Amino acid sequence: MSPEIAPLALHEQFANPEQQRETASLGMWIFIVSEMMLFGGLFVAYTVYRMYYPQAFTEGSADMDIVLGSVNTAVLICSSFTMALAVHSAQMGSRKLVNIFLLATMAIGCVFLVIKFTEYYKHYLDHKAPGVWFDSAAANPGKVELFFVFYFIMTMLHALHMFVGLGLLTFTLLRNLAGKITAEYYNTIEVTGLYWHFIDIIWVFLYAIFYIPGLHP
Amino acid sequence: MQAATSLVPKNYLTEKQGILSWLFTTDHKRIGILYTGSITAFFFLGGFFALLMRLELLTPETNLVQAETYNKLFTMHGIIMVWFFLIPSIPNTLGNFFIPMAIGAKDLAFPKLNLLSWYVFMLGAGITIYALCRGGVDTGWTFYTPFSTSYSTTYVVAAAIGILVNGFSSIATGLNFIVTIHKMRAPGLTWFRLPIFCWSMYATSMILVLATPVLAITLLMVAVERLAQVGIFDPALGGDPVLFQHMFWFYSHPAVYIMVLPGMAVVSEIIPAFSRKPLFGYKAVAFSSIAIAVLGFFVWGHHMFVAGTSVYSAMTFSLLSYFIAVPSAIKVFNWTATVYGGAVSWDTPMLYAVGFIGLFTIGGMTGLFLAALGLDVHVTDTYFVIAHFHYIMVGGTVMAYLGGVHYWWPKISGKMYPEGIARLSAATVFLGFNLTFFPQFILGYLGMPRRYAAYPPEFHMLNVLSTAGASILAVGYVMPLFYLLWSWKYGPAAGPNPWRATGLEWKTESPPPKHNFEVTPVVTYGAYDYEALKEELQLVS
Amino acid sequence: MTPTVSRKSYALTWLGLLGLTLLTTLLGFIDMGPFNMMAAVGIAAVKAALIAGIFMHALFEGKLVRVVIAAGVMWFLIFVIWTAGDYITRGWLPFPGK
Amino acid sequence: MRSDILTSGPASSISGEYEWFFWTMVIVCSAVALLIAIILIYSMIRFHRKRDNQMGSQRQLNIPLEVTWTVVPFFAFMGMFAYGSKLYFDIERPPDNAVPIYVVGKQWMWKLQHPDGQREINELHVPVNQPVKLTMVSQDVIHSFFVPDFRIKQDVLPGRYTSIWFEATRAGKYHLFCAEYCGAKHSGMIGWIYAMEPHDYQAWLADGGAEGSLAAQGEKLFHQYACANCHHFDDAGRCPNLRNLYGRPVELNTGDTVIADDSYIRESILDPRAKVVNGYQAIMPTFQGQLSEEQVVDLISFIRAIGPRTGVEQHSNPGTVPKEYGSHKGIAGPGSSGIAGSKPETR
Repeated sequence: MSPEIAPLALHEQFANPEQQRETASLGMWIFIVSEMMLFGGLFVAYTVYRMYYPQAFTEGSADMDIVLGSVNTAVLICSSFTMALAVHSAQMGSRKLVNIFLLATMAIGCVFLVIKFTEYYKHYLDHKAPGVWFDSAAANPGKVELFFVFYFIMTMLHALHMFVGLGLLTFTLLRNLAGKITAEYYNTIEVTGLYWHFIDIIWVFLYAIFYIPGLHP
Repeated sequence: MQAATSLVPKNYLTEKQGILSWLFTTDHKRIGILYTGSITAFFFLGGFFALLMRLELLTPETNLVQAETYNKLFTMHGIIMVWFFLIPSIPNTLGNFFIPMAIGAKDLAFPKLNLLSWYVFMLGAGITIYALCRGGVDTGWTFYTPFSTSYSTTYVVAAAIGILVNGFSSIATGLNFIVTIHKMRAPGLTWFRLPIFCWSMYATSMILVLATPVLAITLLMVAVERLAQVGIFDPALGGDPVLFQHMFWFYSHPAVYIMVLPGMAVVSEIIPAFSRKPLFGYKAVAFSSIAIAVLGFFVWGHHMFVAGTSVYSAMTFSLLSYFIAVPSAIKVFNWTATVYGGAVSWDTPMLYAVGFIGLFTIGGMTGLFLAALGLDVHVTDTYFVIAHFHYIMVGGTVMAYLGGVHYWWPKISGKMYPEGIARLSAATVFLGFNLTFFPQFILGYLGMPRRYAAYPPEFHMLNVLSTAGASILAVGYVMPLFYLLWSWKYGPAAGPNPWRATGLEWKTESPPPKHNFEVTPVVTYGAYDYEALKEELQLVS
Repeated sequence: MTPTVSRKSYALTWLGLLGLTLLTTLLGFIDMGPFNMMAAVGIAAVKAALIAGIFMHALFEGKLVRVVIAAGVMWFLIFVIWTAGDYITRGWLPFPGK
Repeated sequence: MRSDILTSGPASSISGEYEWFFWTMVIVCSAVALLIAIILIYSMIRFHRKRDNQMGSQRQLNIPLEVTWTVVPFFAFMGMFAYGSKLYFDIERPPDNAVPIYVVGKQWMWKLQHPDGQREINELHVPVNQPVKLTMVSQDVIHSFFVPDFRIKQDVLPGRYTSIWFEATRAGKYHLFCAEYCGAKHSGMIGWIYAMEPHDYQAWLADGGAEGSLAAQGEKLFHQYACANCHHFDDAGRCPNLRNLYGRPVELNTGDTVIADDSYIRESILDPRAKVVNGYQAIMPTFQGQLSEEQVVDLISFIRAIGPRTGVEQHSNPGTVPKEYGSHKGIAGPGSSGIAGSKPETR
């Protein structure tokens, strides 16, 4: 069995590959819904505190660097794009293209994380990291700190999901190099794609609630 | 060795031997047994804490243990019973074992994920046991802030992380069940031919997947607040403690349906089997399970009627809590209608199931008291609430769990349990349970608050009754441990279908082979269709 | 295995997403009072729908996947509406502190 | 308390109504539960399996029956909901002539303050047939003020006021419990409510060592903390005039109008920038951490004393002003129950 025509990895409990593909993508979609509720809890808490302290949250958001934020959003959208192309190439069966796009996705993902951590460091430098390091000249420092508490928790949880995503992408790359991903059986990359696109969706909402409110006075 | 194995029948137990074959199995049946072992251990650990609490409450003063220790006892009793026994009890044991068999599949959709779920469960349990050994937690299983974030000096972060990790094991199981029931049913097994066991397990899995993440994020925020000294829920630093209650109960009320729906699932299997009669109002019972799962997410505010939420939201939650009472009532009426006119046997599973119906009815009706805004003001946070949820959790889920274990014991172990002593233990459990918890309704009405290590002397007599009941209940629970394990070794062999029931799981041998069915069955009849299976089961109407 | 979505639609979606990001940022500079937040979250929702629909093939999957996605969105909305509803309706009825 | 509730009548104005509803529910629910139990046991005996291969009847559907036991419970539950809400309104809505008493819950004790100065620990003496409104706040964790005989309970939150009222109708000594778990001595945070006949109450008042009413204490603090420097009692000063403020609507700079009730004043003392009065600058420093809860209560009593002569205390809704949607109840930190208290200045 040369690696070219990899054995159809049909697990024993499935009747046919179509059923196995649908099961895999349904399973990942249900996991994505549970992740939506995970981030949902944080969005609800943010909404309640934003209703209570609109000025403080606007002040906090004004300290965010909109340039880095929007660049980061564009970066993540590009990585989503390359991920989609990777899945598309897998469906077409051209393994070389899959490798290229997977590497591109991972590279752009790392760019996102680098930008993200420079932002964290910048906040740390001007005393905006919540907890002991926080002090702000704002009139009500407690509530501005609350904004940064949510900013740090939500974006760090998102960054954690990025690291998991990078791990998944590496695993997919290795399977592709081993010839396990073919036009007939490409579950692994499709599921990884779903996960990666979901992380992009979460960032789209994080960008909207953290960077945008502080733009206007 | 070769000669020996040819004598021993090929089934999932004798497929591969040795500890490694158990620790790295992806067979849903073995993972079900692994879970049964773990949760039985936790059940007796939590039960031990409960006994210590009842012994302490024997006298109005705190003389057996100090108040601080009592606080840790009721907290660990709560945490262990809720997350490490009740939630995994029926889904992860009987559900894991029988969902694939009931739908005619070889295994769950994601067998490796199923094994990962058990390891994540044990990891979460390990972290929580670490918190217990380092002195336990004294915040109550509800972790109310700002006490849990700013004033408690115990291992709250360790317990929170342990429960958070346990949450991911629940999500994995829920996800597995939903995909399996959707995608891996045997040919001919349409949704309305599915046994109610699968409907209720499907409803439970919906809640598991949708609610557990909110618990994970809430406990993560408590842990972050304790570690980074930030004020998410602490008013002194700008937070709002009532928001924590919203987020906690958004998970915890659906969680109580995660605990009781599987109980209903098992009872909906036992009642038709031992009445030799199809379940009355199949569609009504099936859709009421889904209705409970969906409505369960709209009612969490009834835990917070006196917590300071707005009157409008309190009224909305009270109204919706009454909406969700309707499906539970429908189920009880349909079970009763099933027993009426059947050929009813008094075997142990049936005793447990009928006990479930009776106690769940009392539990549900006292829920009507708690959902009424005016009544709740007086009885919330008292022993009335303790009795209410123990009637549903212990009177309901634990009896249904024991009933289910006895009902499917022949299929799991291939052996019959001793009927006589089993009925005696069922009667002991029923008697001990009522003696423990009915006096607590009266205590609650008279105003004894919950979580009190010491209480005024006028509540003394009822507490003595309750402690007496608890000791009888303890005996009732220990008995099955012995005679079931005894029957695993020395019990008489049980044929494929000792109860002549109609489920697909009874069509294969006991204990079943590794892939459940030699040839995947084709289903051509309804869920509990005795008429169609009359000849096969040699029944005479 | 014919690919579910052509490369061209992926490219168009990509450009659309970048455009919407620019739009959100520009809209952010205009002070529209409460509508700012609504606009930001609204556009984010459109972008999310684009990503889910095209990049994640949600539009080409079976009915079941779409029900699962709808359930996720609805359950989050239940959580937001009932929790924020409590905070909004405080003080509406003549009960002090409720 | 044990059996005398049934023999000598209700102890508070609402507990009579409570008993009726409670026992009606008990009777209705027990009847239905008994009915189900009887059917179950009857079926278990009457249809006991005779032969091992016996089958039951195969009747499994009866649509009219299903509809009845769906619709009938539904309407019964709606009745319970309706009456439950009515009872809740009676329990939660204080009459206007209620005597204001301030309660401060602290880890494991209750501190109660009467308007004319008496301060009590874990005890409360009230005259019979006189409504009493308790405005409560906690200094640390969440407690819950629970008097079983009066059928009242209300969580006491740190950071904002919550309130409950009762009217004792029978003289006696009643238990006071903390019903929300609050730490090691949660079971020790108990006390007594003494409902006394008027003449006993006067006797108790006479020998109560009150060193001046709360308002007097408040006035002392008003000068001690230099509030008087800004808050002159004319409209000329840089700060809002506090005379005749209590119970009046106040126009904020956000365009919303809130009622100057206890919660608003407490929040304006501890977190002045939360609600700035229209036409004034936000220059008031926060007193969070400098004033104890009791001192805040004294200041509020002082402002109440210099309030309008009629002394009619309005709650958080303006009542008279038509209630348009959200227009004057600023969602952000609603007056009556916003999250007060910001980070103490001295980090």
